[in-house]
Amino acid sequence: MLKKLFALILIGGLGLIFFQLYNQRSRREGLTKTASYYTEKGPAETRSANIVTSVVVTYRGLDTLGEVTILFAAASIIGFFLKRSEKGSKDKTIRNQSSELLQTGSMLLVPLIFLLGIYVFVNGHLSPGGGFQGGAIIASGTVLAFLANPSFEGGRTLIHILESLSGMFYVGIGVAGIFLAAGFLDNRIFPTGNVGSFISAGAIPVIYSIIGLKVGAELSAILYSLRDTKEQQ
Amino acid sequence: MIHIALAGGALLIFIGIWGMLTKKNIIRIIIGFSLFDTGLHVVLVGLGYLKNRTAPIVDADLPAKAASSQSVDPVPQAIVLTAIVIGLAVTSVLLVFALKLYQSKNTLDINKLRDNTND
Amino acid sequence: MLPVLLTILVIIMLLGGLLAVEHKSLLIGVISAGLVSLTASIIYVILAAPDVAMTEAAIGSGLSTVMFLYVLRRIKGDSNA
Amino acid sequence: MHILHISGAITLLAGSIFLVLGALGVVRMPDPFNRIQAGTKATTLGTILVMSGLGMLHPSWLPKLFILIFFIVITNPISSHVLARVMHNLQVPLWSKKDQLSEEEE
Repeated sequence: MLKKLFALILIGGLGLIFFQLYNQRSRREGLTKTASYYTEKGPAETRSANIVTSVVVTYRGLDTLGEVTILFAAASIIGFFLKRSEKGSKDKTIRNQSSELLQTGSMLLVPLIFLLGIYVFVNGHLSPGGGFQGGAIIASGTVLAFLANPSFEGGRTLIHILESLSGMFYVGIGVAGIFLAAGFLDNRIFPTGNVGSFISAGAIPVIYSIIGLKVGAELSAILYSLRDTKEQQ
Repeated sequence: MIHIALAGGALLIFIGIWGMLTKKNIIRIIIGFSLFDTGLHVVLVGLGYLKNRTAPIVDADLPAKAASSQSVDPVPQAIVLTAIVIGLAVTSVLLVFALKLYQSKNTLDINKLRDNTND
Repeated sequence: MLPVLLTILVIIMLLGGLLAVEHKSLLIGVISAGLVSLTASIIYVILAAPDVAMTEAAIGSGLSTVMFLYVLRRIKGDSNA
Repeated sequence: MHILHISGAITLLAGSIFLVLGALGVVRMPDPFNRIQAGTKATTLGTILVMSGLGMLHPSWLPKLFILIFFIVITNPISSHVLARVMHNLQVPLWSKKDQLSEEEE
């Protein structure tokens, strides 16, 4: 078939290009200049034990702001395209009532999952994890609530409030960095401590918590829209 | 070790491209896109790996003074961290477009979607 | 030991990718794409990137699969090719 | 060397044997219900044994391991119950051709 042959030729060409790039790449023993700056100065300047967190939140904080904006745009597009089904047709969605065991178990597990998400993004400067991971864990807790109870409606207004407020606070803390510290999204507007203790990294836990709430709210909003689409006629 | 990860990521990218180019079902094309995404992330993280070094987190095993000589490159990890979330956003938008297309045309085959003038 | 483990994981990942693209049923394709993300997250742990591994495990194999399944539920019966 | 080391290693080995048997059961069993049985019971016991073995080797990890065991003990039965319920709703054919659950209901 001509189409598959064409695809194979294209993939073969791409493979050749990749192999050439791989052969020509200089074998490096140490870090690049940017990376060695981040790893050398990162713990001293931001007081964050996790260097990836200091890169994401402080040194490249503007990128993260743009990324959160993209997520907001995606959630808005999806909410715009998938209108909610009418209130009258609600009885159609509960045709498969889930079992007692699943409902009771999810009532126990959903708050624990939310707690785990909050733990992950509050400790983002000390251990692996942070806003994105915590937000995703919160959204998976929302998925469990949906699956256990197909007509689950709680938290819809809370999600919208969290979306707006966390975006506003994120930019607000960034602007506060201009006046109180060295620049936009600088974390030294709050007192810093020793590397490794809980209250150490200035504004990083606050910013990462805001990112976590924002990501969790956006992903939950996307899941709400996907669940509430109209059934196919 | 880096060679294995790079080769695996590159092959996964090729599988994704193969799926995007040869399949006709739109959902299948989106699956190919997400495989492409994952392969790209594996290649990026593999490029940042350095032999015999640990994760870039300062703790008992990695004192802050030795961080630049004993940890792997943190920059690709930070990039991939945001790229995964953006990939999820893009995938969900693609899925919603496929769903709306199916609701208006009642098919997912891209060959049958080609002209809509004589409907 | 570690390179052997990495090779096994890469082979599982590639087989999952082939299954995701080539299997007849869309449902199995979606689940295999989730498997690819899961093995990729273990590969990230071996490549000393625990942050990325957590993100991939939560987002790639959890939420992304759930979104695919929600869309597949709306497109019933028309899952050939 | 130490008695804790030896017992921890033995517990780890037993747990991994149970995990392998569970995986073998998932591959070899004839119908989905039997697979759920193998994949849940053997896996729960194997994971708990692995966790306790790790706890003997590293006593400082014990609190986190207890939390993990708690979650596994809660989530594994729920997920297998949901899987079995979905199988029954979809009327997946049984291996033994005799549905004893529906006979009892009649």
